[in-house]
Amino acid sequence: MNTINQSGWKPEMHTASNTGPATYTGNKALMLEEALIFEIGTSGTTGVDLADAPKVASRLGNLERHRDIGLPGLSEPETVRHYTRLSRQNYAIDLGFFPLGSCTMKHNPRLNEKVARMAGFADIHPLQPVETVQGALAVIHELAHWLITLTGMKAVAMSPKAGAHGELCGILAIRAALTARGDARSVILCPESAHGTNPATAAFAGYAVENIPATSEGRVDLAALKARLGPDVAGVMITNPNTCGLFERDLREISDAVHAAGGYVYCDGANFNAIVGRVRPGDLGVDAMHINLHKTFSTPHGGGGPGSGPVVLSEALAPYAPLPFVDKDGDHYLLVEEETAGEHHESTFGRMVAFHGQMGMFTRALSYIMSHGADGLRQVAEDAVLNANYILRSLEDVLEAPFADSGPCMHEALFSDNGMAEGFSTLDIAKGLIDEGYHPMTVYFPLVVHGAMLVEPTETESKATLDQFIGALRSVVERAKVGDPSLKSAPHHAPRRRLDETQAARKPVLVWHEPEQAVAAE
Amino acid sequence: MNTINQSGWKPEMHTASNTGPATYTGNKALMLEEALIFEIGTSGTTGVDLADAPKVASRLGNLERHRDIGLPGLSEPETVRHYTRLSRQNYAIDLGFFPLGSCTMKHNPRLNEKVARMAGFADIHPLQPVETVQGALAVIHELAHWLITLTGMKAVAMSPKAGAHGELCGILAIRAALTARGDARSVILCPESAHGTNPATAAFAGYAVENIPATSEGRVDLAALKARLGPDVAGVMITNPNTCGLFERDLREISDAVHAAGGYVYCDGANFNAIVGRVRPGDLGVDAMHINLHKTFSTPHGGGGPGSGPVVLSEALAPYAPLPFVDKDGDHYLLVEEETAGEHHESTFGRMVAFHGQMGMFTRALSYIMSHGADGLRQVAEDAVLNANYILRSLEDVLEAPFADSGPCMHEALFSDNGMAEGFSTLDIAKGLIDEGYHPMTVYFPLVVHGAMLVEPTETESKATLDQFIGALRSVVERAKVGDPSLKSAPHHAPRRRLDETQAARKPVLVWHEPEQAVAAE
Amino acid sequence: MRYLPLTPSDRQAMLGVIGANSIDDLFVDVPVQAQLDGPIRGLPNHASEMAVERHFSNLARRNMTASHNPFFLGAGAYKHHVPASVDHIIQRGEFLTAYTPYQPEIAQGTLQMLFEFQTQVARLFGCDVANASMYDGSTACWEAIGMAGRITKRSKAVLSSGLHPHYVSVAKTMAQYTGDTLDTALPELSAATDSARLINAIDGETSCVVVQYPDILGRIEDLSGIAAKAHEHGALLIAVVTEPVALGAIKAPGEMGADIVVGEGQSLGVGLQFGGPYVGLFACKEKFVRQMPGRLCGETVDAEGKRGFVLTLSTREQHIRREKATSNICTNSGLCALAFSVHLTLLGEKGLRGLARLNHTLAVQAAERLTKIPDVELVNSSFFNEFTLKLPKEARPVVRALADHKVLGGVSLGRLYPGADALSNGLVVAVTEVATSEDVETFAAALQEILA
Amino acid sequence: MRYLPLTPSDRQAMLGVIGANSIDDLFVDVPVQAQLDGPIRGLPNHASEMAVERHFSNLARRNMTASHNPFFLGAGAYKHHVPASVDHIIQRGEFLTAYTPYQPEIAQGTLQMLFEFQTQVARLFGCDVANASMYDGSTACWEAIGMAGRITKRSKAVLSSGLHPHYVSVAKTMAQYTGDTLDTALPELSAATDSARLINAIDGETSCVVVQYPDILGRIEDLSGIAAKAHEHGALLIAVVTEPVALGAIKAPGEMGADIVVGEGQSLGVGLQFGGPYVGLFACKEKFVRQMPGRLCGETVDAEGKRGFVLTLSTREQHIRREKATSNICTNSGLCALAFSVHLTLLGEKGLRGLARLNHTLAVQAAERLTKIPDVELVNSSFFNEFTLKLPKEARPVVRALADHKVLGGVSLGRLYPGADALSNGLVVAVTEVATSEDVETFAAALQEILA
Ligand SMILES: Cc1ncc(COP(=O)(O)O)c(C=O)c1O
Ligand SMILES: Cc1ncc(COP(=O)(O)O)c(C=O)c1O
Repeated sequence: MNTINQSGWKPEMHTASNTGPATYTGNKALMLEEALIFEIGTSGTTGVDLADAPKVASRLGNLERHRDIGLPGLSEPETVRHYTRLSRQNYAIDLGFFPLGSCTMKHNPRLNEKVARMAGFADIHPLQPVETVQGALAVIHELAHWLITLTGMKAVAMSPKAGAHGELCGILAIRAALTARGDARSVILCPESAHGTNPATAAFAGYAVENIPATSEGRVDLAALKARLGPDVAGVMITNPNTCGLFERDLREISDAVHAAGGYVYCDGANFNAIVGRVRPGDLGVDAMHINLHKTFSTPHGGGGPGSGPVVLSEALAPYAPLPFVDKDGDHYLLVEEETAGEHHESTFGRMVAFHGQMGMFTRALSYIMSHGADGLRQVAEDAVLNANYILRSLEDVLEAPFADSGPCMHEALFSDNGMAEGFSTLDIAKGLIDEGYHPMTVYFPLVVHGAMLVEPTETESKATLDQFIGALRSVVERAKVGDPSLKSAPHHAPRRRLDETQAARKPVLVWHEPEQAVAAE
Repeated sequence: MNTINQSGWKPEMHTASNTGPATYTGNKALMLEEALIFEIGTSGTTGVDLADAPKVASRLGNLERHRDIGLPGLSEPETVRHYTRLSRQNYAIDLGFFPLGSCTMKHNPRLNEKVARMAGFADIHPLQPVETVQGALAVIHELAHWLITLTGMKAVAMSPKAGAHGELCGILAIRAALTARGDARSVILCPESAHGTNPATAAFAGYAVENIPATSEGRVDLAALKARLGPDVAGVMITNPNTCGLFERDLREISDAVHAAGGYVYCDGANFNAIVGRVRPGDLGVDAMHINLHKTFSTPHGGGGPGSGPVVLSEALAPYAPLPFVDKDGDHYLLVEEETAGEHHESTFGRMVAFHGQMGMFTRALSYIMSHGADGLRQVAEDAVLNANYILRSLEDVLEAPFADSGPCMHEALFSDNGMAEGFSTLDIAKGLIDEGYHPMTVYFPLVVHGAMLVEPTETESKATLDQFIGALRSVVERAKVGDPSLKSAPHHAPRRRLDETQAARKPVLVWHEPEQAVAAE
Repeated sequence: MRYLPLTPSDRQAMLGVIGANSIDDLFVDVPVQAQLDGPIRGLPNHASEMAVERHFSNLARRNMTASHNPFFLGAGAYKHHVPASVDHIIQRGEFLTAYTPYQPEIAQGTLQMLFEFQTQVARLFGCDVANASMYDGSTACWEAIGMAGRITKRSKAVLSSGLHPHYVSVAKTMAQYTGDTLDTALPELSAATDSARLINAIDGETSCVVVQYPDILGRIEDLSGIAAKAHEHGALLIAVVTEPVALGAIKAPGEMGADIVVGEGQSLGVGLQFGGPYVGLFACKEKFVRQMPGRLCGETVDAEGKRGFVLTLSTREQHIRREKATSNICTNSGLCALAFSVHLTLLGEKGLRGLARLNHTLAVQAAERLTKIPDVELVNSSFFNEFTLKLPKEARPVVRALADHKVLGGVSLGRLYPGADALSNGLVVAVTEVATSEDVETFAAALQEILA
Repeated sequence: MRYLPLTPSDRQAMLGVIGANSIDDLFVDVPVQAQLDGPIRGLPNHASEMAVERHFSNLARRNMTASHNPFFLGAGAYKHHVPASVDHIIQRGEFLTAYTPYQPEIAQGTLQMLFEFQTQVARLFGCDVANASMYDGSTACWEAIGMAGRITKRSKAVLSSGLHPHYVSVAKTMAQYTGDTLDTALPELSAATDSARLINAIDGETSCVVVQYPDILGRIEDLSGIAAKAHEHGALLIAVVTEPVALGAIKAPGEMGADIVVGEGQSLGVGLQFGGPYVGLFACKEKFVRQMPGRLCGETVDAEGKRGFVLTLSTREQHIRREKATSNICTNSGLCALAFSVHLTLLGEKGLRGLARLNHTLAVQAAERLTKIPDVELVNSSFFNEFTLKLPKEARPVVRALADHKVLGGVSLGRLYPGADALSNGLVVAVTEVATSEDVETFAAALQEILA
């Protein structure tokens, strides 16, 4: 393949690039070094003007602060520049392809940002009288309706704050349902390929976690699972599509078996993007599933959140949903909180957060969902799956794809690093991709594959982007196969070279300290 | 001086930086190549969804378009990425120091952006009934009041769209005033150091332009000017502070002489930032002066506009101000347009633009002005002048400062490139600064100084920023003095190396054309 | 003050380096009588961000907005839905807070965008080349007249009566000083334009004919006949487009022989903003390029041979050519050009044509509905998204009465042509994709009530 | 569909490469019975951006906003003026659309920001270290209780009656499953807190005492006595701060001996947002760092020796430690942490202290004004910007009646403690810099009228 890059000139692979001299400032034209606020700010500077405070007798109970806090201030110009410079040291979807498997890094429409910032949503207090927030409650109710309908479930708990929090909600609902029938079970089953939050959640909720074996094709081993079911098993946690990118064909049968054994089925819905509009988890017997609004429904990931993890629930688990929730009585929206729950919802397992969940994410997600509609969401799943399969099939000749024969992949393509030159691994490929202008795929997850590389393109990438990426990954892999030493020291063009994570962990420096006074003038 | 840069590590000047291999994509990590929309878009793609258009009989007068326009479309994700990538190839104030002399590149507060976007200002039509736009007219009126008061003038014409347009407004007012008294004069005097818009404007308004000589200290030669005045001179255009960064000490005397000779004084107010709140041009006998709201009052420059150039007018010129303008009658704001002008304002010289001027800039400028207040604006001038003098005095040992002995500079410091190694000039210093992470100063303007470098720091820069810049410029100048060949080929780290401007002008390619079909498959 | 980073001790240290005792030492060149001794009296001092924001939101609330009321104004400024991503992009600091791209190595973002903009404008207008923007449509129009004068070395311009009256005023103002003569006329409230008058007026003295397309009353006509006559006499045809969305549905002026096509770009990306900032579009035939006003961005290569862009042909411009420049324009309308270009990129061929179709359809439906009101007549035989109604009474007070009904119901010809009695019953109504059928109903009901 | 770049011909070509006939071929692993045959019925199809925006603005208009009405709600969420530059910065695509910084070489922006945030939080709380954020104050609070359990290997937590009742509910919910026991109580409408109860309850079984500062009624008290008693028995003191602005005026909990300090960061930078997303703050003593939940950012160097930042100590976390992790948290509240950090950087020491002073002053003045109303009493002897009034009648209906007067007049204890009759006349009133003296007057007049 003789792909030329899109800008119309053909890069010459063998010319060394730009070897300009080091600079006095340490900057490199548009790539600017930036010190910490503690190094550039002062306690006397502020970027905020305040009205004068008239003098009054203090009522602070003799607890006036005397010690300095130690907070540096910056003027507004310095502040804007500081964070602008920092931002430019980040990769992001807005910049380019970000195929981080399991993370569904899709385009974040700016309409959603605009909607979320309408004063009617952004500037209302969670404890206002419900008569004054009917529009906000309507948003929650409408979104809930979409989520229930898209998943074919009975109810939805809107308050969980992210996927892992949603898992906790689901597992607590399971535990509450078991408790309600006086059935104290102690084990949750969970595949080894599961995301770390699954076992962590189960343990947090007081369960022992046991492994579900997998088949060689990368799916749950139905027979082995069935064999393990019994009166101690509270439930199973299954990811579908799973973290190897495969649809769990047997999920309906698994659900039936688990139910027959008195347990419940939790489905990790992080990968719902692959099937939205094509499959309803409710039809597969799922009892609870969280939906990462920050994945499938495109609320921005923000460099690590906030997210939102509503949990859809089956008829069996719905009675145990947490408070508060929104209900509708004719044209009037109600907020069911502790005081009113008694009448409506006495079996709730309790409360997960102070207020009503991630309102700012609900507006965004609903805006996204309405924009796509039922037809568009189905197209989302189809294009996401199409893009992933295109990557899988375009690269399986150079990269080992351990489950290539297990059928089409869903939203993500999984590769291993078998076959690289001695000493070269997934890490080197990832760092090589950084130089090429990409965010690397998810690496070393799932744990079941050697040097896993999990590539999730999502539906918001064009074919041209995929083609360029395929070419670039192919080129990097070829360098890894021949043991190109320059790959071993990649990235070369990023704001930093490889960072020393061992040193960071050995003697953690988690906050800034004033440097020791220099011993004497130099 | 042993300045270490702010990020806490000391760059080693002699280690060559980052010499990573060229990449397959041509990208360098976060510095991404981006093709033209014509190369990546297609005519069948769109990033906008529309409601369906019901069928109706066309009323287009048989002029239906049949030919394709040839407009490529991009989906929204591609669009956001395209422009985000392009943006990252720009330098900007938000990124760093931008000391472009005569341009007053100061911080652009985001409050002003927010205010300008309020629906009550952004979403009203210029021809709505005046009863429905009272708040908008109030903004124009309030800003007019500030501008008049800050300059000590009689009136202000708000409609000019930028500085040059304001110059035209002022010169047309002068011409109208002369015409009104039946005095046809033909010459405008203008110093050689003036900005190109000054002579261009005078010529556009039908005047011959003649040079005003300067003294060796960089100011208008009062005696020579006086000698030239006479019945053919319509007026003078003087920039104060002037483009050498100096205050025109004799402006009051110049005004008196011009007035005595029957002419008018136009002042180019591009450099008003240096004196706002400390000097009122009205006190110096000025008849007309434009104010670049996009300089002194911080409306963002936007990569080349929009600007806004209101013109303050003396008592003598106020009657000739253009239409439309805003007036106030009790609590009610009026818009004086053609129909009503008869009664109020019969001597107007006419209309300069379709509507009422740059409303979006008025809101921003008024927000900026109110934020500073009378005290803050005075501080603006003082800090701007302080910063410029600090630069002047910190660099005059390494760079020739031709007017260093003419007194303190105002808002900008002027240097020449005398003393560099053979073949090294201002251009090389400018390109060297790019690698250091700065936008270069204004170069080769004003024309009166050899290889002029005009450095305008503005008041929104910190001392730390100035110190680092001084160190960096010093280091670049030292390289230019010793003839460092790597400086000759700077910039090395920018998205592009030096661009071939001669080729661009010789055979201009101003629009994109489909490339010729490749002759055969490669 | 939140925008000023210098601390009192910084100021002291810096004065020390300069060798000054106080800041006053730096203002010694200002004559004593002109020195102000403190903040100007009678003006308020600095205010917090919150206080300033409140002041503006109180003023903003006194305006009746296009988005919260049925809205039908046009006449040179149109309300279209602008995608949220447009505003996001123009707020990127790297676009918003950059200067004119004088240092191309670190301004490729602005430059490439301008190159794309120029190409989009040229294609939309059916011309060879376009510049990087003018202030607005009205100044682009008079710059075009000036350019035609330079090219033809003649000074008589013939202006269509369908040209926006404010554009005519601007041209008249300039003509007072440049010595051009303008042949103008008032429009008539009829379906026919004055193209016969124009064709008659063209002679060997004529530098250009200026025709708006669609015109101020919304009428559309073929420009080919005028172009032919103009070219026959060595004159240029200047077409003026105030609603570029129309060109998604109708022929480009360049296709019909226009030599220079100028326009107002506000309707794509920019928004209403009470009249400004807007963006002037300016395109022409390749052969006239060296007479064009304004900035031009051109393609070139860098020292490594990579494609790049620069401002070019600046020998036409004031900073090089000074009093001999083709225009005095310097700062233009870069960020609005970006907004225009982003919106047009989002639309693409398909979207622009769909948008134009939708506008036209809704306008046709609205015209039908409004002319059902007794004694309300449609003036136009052709139109795109804007048409003129003849009311049974003076339109200007009707528009005010409509505003009392919370309907922004078009622009009266009385507002545009004060004193022209023959036009005073005319109401220009624009209908874009933002008008819902309920909006049209509300408008019709209010109009009927007011006229009853 | 505007967000989907694949064209029909792209799809066809790609299916060809894959070797599939149709998209259905890629869903063969879905059992036939579970395959939907088309878009789900009963749901609308895709909508234009304009239509969606209109839908939301109609809903938004049905809410009464804090900025357009006199506003006095607090109780765990506070309205402060957030500078416009904060929102500008968090909308930078490079922050907004980045993932958790797993590839540090191209995530230094997020990482350095987190390092700065951690330092700011640690200093504000008077602690050694802080993490990179939790979901919100309430989840941070129960994570702290869990952490104290891990550290002390005990399971009895004593909760102050001044702890936000929703935080208590969350902790109770979790305790059902973790086997912790919680010693809780309802607050009393009095100036005195229940610190005596807490001190009495601490014994050798106690893992921690949890005290809110200022508490739910706005009261402030010295925590040193509780800390001393807790430490004496090997228990930890957890302080909970729901209004971090207070710490600009009063001592940090860390100064008074708190071992873990958690809080809700919403009041700086984040805004009200009807309850979320917010940002949980989490700080503690250095020695407990390996028991902390959540992400931590640490300093290190790169291969060239340049300073850089990475996520660190991830052996505490779920993705490494799985069922043995200190928490299951993964996605946290990064962008809100950024907003918090930017706002605090703008304020700095000087601004935060000034803001705190202003809040306190306005609250003192409002308390004076409101207690002039007959039969309205101030419960607190100490407070920062929030205090509790005892009304002569049940407060909950009064709050609703105030809303009818267009005043958002505080949070009733009836809303927070349904069924607790002894509290039902209590009204918690927060007064920040956004409340003008006219707002206070309007509130007082309306309250007087309602109570009359
Ligand atoms: C498969 C899977 N499950 C669960 C999660 C946890 O979701 P969150 O990060 O929203 O808590 C993730 C997110 O990374 C995931 O990929
Ligand atoms: C001294 C001077 N005069 C006039 C102008 C022209 O102003 P504008 O660009 O706003 O038209 C400039 C701007 O560059 C200038 O620096």
